[in-house]
Amino acid sequence: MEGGPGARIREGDCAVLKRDEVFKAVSVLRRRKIIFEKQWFYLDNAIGHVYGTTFEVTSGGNLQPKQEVEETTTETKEAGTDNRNIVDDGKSQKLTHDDIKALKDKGIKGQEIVQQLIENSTTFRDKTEFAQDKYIKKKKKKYEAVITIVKPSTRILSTMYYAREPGKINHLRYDTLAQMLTLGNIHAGIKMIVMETCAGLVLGAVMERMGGYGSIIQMYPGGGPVRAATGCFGFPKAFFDNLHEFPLSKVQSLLSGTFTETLPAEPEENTLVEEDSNGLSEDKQQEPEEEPPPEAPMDINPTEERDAMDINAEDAEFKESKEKENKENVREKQIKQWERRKKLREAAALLREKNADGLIVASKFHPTPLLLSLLEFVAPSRPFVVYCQYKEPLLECYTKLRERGGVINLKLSETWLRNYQVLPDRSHPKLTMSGGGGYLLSGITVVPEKGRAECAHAEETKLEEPSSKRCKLQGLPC
Amino acid sequence: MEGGPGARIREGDCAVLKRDEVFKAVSVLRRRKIIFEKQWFYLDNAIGHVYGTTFEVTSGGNLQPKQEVEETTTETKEAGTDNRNIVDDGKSQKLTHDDIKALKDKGIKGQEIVQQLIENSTTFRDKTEFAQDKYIKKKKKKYEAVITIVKPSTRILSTMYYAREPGKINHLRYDTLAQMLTLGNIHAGIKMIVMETCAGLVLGAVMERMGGYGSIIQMYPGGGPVRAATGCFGFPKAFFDNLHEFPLSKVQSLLSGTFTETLPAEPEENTLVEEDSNGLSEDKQQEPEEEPPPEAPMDINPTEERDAMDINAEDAEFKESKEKENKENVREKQIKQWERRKKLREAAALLREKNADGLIVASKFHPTPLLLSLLEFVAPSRPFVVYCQYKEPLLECYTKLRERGGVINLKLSETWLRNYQVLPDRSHPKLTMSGGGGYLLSGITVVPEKGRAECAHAEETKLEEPSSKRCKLQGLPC
Amino acid sequence: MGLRDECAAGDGCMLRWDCGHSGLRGTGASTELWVTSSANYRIVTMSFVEYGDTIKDGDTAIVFLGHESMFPVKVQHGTVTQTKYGVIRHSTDLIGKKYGSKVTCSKGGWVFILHPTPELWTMNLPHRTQILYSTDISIITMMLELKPGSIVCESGTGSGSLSHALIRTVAPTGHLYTVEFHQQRAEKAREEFREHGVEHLVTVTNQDVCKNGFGVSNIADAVFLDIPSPWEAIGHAKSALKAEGGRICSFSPCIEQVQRTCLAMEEYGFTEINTLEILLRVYNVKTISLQIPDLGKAAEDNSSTGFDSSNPSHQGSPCANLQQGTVQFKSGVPLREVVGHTGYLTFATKSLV
Amino acid sequence: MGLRDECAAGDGCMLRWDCGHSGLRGTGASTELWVTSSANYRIVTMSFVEYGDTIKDGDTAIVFLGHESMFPVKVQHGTVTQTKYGVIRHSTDLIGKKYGSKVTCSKGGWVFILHPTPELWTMNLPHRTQILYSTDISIITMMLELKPGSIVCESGTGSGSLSHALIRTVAPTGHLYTVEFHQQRAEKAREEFREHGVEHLVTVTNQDVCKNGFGVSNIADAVFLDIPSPWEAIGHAKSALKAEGGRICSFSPCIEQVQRTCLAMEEYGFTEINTLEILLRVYNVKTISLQIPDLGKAAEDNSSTGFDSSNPSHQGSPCANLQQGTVQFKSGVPLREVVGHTGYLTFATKSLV
Repeated sequence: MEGGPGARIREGDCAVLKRDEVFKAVSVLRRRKIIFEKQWFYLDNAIGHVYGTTFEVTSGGNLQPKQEVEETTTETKEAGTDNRNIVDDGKSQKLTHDDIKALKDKGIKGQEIVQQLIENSTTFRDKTEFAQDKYIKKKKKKYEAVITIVKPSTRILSTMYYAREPGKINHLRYDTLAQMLTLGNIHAGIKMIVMETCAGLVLGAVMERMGGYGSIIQMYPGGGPVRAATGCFGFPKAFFDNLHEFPLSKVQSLLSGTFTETLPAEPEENTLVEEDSNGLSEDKQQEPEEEPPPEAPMDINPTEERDAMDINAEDAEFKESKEKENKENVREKQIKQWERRKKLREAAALLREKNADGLIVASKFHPTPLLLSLLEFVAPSRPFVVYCQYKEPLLECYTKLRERGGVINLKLSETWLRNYQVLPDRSHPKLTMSGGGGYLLSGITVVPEKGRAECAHAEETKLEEPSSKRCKLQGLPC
Repeated sequence: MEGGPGARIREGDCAVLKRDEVFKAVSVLRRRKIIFEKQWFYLDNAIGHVYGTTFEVTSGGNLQPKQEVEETTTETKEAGTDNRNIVDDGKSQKLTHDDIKALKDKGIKGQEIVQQLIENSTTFRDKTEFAQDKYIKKKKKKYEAVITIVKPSTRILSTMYYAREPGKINHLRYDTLAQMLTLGNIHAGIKMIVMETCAGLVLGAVMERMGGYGSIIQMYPGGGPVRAATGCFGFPKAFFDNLHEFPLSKVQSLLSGTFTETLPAEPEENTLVEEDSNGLSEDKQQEPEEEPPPEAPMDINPTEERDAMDINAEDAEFKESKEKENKENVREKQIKQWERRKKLREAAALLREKNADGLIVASKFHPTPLLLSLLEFVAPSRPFVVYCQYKEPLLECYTKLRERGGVINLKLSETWLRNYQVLPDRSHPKLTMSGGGGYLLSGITVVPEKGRAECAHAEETKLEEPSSKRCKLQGLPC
Repeated sequence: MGLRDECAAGDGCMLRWDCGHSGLRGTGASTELWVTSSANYRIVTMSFVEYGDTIKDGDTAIVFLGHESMFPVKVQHGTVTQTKYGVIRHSTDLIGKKYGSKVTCSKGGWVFILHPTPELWTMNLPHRTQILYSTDISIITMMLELKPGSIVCESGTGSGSLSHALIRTVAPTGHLYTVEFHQQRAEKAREEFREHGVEHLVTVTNQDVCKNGFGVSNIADAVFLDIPSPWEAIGHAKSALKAEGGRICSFSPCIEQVQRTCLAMEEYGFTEINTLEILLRVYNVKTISLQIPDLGKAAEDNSSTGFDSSNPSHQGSPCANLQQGTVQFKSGVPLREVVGHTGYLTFATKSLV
Repeated sequence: MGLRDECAAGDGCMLRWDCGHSGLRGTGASTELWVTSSANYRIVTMSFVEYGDTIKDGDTAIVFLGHESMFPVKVQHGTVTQTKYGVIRHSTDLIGKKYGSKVTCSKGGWVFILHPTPELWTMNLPHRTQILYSTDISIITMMLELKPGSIVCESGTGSGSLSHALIRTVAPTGHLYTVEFHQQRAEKAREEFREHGVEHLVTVTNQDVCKNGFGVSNIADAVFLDIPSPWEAIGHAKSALKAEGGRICSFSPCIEQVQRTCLAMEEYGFTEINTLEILLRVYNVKTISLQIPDLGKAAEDNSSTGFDSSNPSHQGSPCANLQQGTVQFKSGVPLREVVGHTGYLTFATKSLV
């Protein structure tokens, strides 16, 4: 498969920079300054190296492959047995800030600076071995400018987004995304419906797991699907051949059977087509073969963390692409409109078959109306998974789905994730952990019954939800 | 202090039986058959031994102090290295059920039975050391009848109640109770208001921490305070001298100033007094000096776990004591009524001072109305803690308290508790853990402001609750 | 919870490749890829890696009785299956019906018949060992960066819970090499893979991975270890992985195993060594009623309703006190006792040198 | 967050026992017990183990600025304290005021002045070491079965966070023996205990507990260890405990420490050895708004409101699509990053033999 281990960094690739646990997605472009973890550099020298290579930033911002990734060894590994004799007076380091700056300006490498700091610390030798290690690690992090360039994947991009821009992905934690992919039985050859407002990250994860086999219909709100994160995966162009999109705002008319009639002539349709062409133009930007994804997707100020509820993000992106588009040739636009219209019809046709193999929802919207309508397009005996940052809307969704019927094995869950430090004699869970990764509601579709109370089977109902036995004749509230 | 380490088991004591992690509270009585963990025995022989002694149940249900609490050592500690050669055919044990029964009937001790089981297992020697240990432990648990008699304490009783009858204590987990005692700054010499429907466990825990110094006003719903668990602590009689009770149903009239006027003559008052005397008679039962607590409190069928919402439990207890009371001398009853009335007035007087040093609420009721009224009796700059099994009511309570004002540092929290197995080369968290221990809302009272908007200080409000800035003039909704 | 109505190994169930089935909906290049790499296809009735619409003779289906109560069944003409709701006759009740249908049993109760998935299999498979559940499987799959086309090595096969999930993810162009040292188990796993239509995607080897490795070298994208002494297999794992690198994961219940494994990984030059633990919390959706406490009346509304005036029948009845209003709300209530530990997962990367 | 306006050690603050204060409300036997065992009283202004109503010269009070923003202040006539809301003048703004009062600072902003408690002290104390927080302290106190009258041994004293909580619980008739090997820290702790009016309840010893033990034998009901090598102090802990038995707790961040400590405890005959971990989850109470998605209209209500008809101004404006309804609800939202580990707590019982 393309992009597996051993692939080389090429100009135009989507790549991910890594330093310790920090990631950043970038486009590999020549003569383009990158700022990452307070370091600036150019990627030119990285081109041609294998993914996974670690580089050191040298003077002038050039990358140089690092020879050995060995630990700094203090020549004299003398260590105190405890810290009872250390008096903290803030005077233990003899090198001043100016001294260090002078070393840096001379182009002295980070590793050497750390060594000098150790030699000029009056208390280093009295520290316990543990404290010495801690000190070295801290200083290394500060002064050694080492980065690794890795190939993007769901693992890396979902970790990166959760750490850097959780607001853009509705705080969907990577392990929660992992659950979704498994609970949704995502695999090659299926027909999936994906409704997400997670910058296209969930879509990308589904595409990775489907490996280009099968088809995906992405449901989108507003002017067009957002696929900024999808672009970061660097998928081959063929992966997009069976990726369709369909506007949420047409779902009800599709379900009621009025969609085809209104498609060709009405003014409303013009609007739609325009919207879609915007969606596509943005979409196209994300395909590396045509135009490499700009660094922009992950290049916003990391301190400015947008709220998950912020509805303006998409508008901004939309307006931006709109301005660009205005400069485009009208002729070209019309061809695109025609293509868009064709794809829209294809997407509608796929949905109309009502035989999708699954549904994945991960959005900023209330999940209940989405589920109640989109489940109509899913075949029986297929899994569905809904993510929500909050538990309360899924409680309501659970209740409404039980009233609706046609679904079994409903499960509301959450995962706890804990990372560990495993070091000789110093193993323990990491001192900080994520407070929450969001909630999932999953279930399996079954053949809906016509005109029969879903709760006729008393025992079944009892087993499914012991405390609340709301019975209702099956009727679709959407 | 009375009842510290080294105390001896006396007739009439409240004691706790312990086997592995299982506890049961009992009264130490002669010639009384106890059934615990499928074993029956008499406590007669335990009297005079020191608390903490481990006994073995011998034939005839007699307790005999166990000489050495050493591990069963298999004479040949031969172990296989892995389990690849073990074929599970269900025929590895040569002793039949009848054989084992025969051994037991002969009065063979549990330890010997386990040894025989090991010798008659064809696969034991091929098992890994780990599997061998697991096997021994399992069999020991089944055949060795060893119990320890321990002195009751908050640690032991709260663990016992959570394991055996969580419904009776609203699923308050012991570590959550521990938080309440600390957050409430419970210590000697304070004046506490306690409102609980946890069988008196929370009251007992507060009494233990106050060590007989200070005073407690227990607020109670219905006919009288429930103190079944309080009785299990085995407190000295003096601890009850400064324990007062006050009916919830009189709180509003006390706050509005109409309480004293209605006290002496109205028929309503008669009702109240009768209720209280019932409460007292039950209370008295729990004081070991007068009448040892019956085994009943913890002797219900452990599989029948009452729901926290069940309101019938109290009625039943009430009726039971009522019947008993009917046989009592009317004269005696009248004296008690007078005493009760006196105590009620004392409790009212204590509350009316509005200078309690704290408030602890842990009940089956919605916490909001309780907090809004009972906080009126608390002095400024004092902590309060509310427990609820569910999070939702505390969200509402939080919001209402912020509207009310006069409280700061509000904190909604929960604790996670995880137990570990620490054994050489086999350390890991226990395979099961509690799903939840309930939620706490805590805060600190401040001097309430008169006629000033609580949110005048914009920054303060923002800091206290960033997302919801409901402003309201201070007015007490109770 | 064992597998019922098993088709005994070698009893000649006809397996065939169901071409009419719409499992592969990709077009153009994708389809070609599939066909190109599918030289070792067996003719099967159904497959765990491909959805079918209707129940066919020879399928493994899941009989769903109610909340988390289900079992797998091997569909066979002329066979009947007993459930607590009565008998299911395969020929008339199952074959030809749509997956997801409600089937009425002989006693009038009904069940749903579900298409198998690796996740349903994990919940219903016959346990030959302790198994990995979907929560751990999910993070393993993501952190090993598995996708269609990946080559994975696994040891031990155990009860095949993870194996089915791995095969699902790497299909149709990848492969699983799974090593099991217990002969009975290895054979049972082979049989299951055959019955589930995925044998062309998996190679089961019966050997000791710590001594003999995975039987392949320099071809794997990822290696997974769930064995008592994973540190003894790290060297073999490294040589099974591609020369250019790949990912490894080791699952161990005890921290001491993790400590030794991490040391071994470091020794063999693995990087990005990261140990984590993941736990599932399931919430029951319940409607809760909380009573509003009776705090009595203040002076002002002394005349309003209350048991003093409205219930003069029997003084002193505490029940009257409890005739209060209640507040209802929905709550997601955690189970009383939950899984507190399955194992530690240690991930690492084999870097190119 | 350091201690501000510190009363320097030995500068002659008059300390006195405030008899007019209503901290002790017990009567009869209880009061007598208190008096009997209080031979070593110092005369102090205020105390961490007893509430007062009004702020007095010499008190340590907590200045509360807002949510979890506060600091301790030593109240002294003539002194001023700077806050971000302006100056607080102790003589006029603090002394004589009720605890819990709102005090307006010179810039017009206001703060609350709170009575100190061990819990507020834990949140505000000057860190000389890593400290124990109230979540761990709570379970330690309960599991060691501490109450008024208990004799407790502790090492190390560290920053005194746990010490204050222990003293509060064992007062008025118990005692804390706390051992700290770092001389500076031991002295600072003594000073703080003096300032906080609890020195009669605590003995601070500056020595190495692993070598020299607690300096007492057979008197303790409970022992607490928070030292790097707790296994080296288990023998000393055993001899400090009463002959009849008692409880022990050891706090260690690393599992290897726990493993060695458990072995040592078993070696010394401790029983009921139990290791646990407790973590606090704080929830922010927030009002959340979720948008209702626009799914368009079905055929039937084609004529109803919507941007097509009601917003004809500019075609193609996606904003119009977003003019949707929202649903609001209260939610208890976990913090994004929380404390994932403080340490393992190992409890055990010294049994009588």
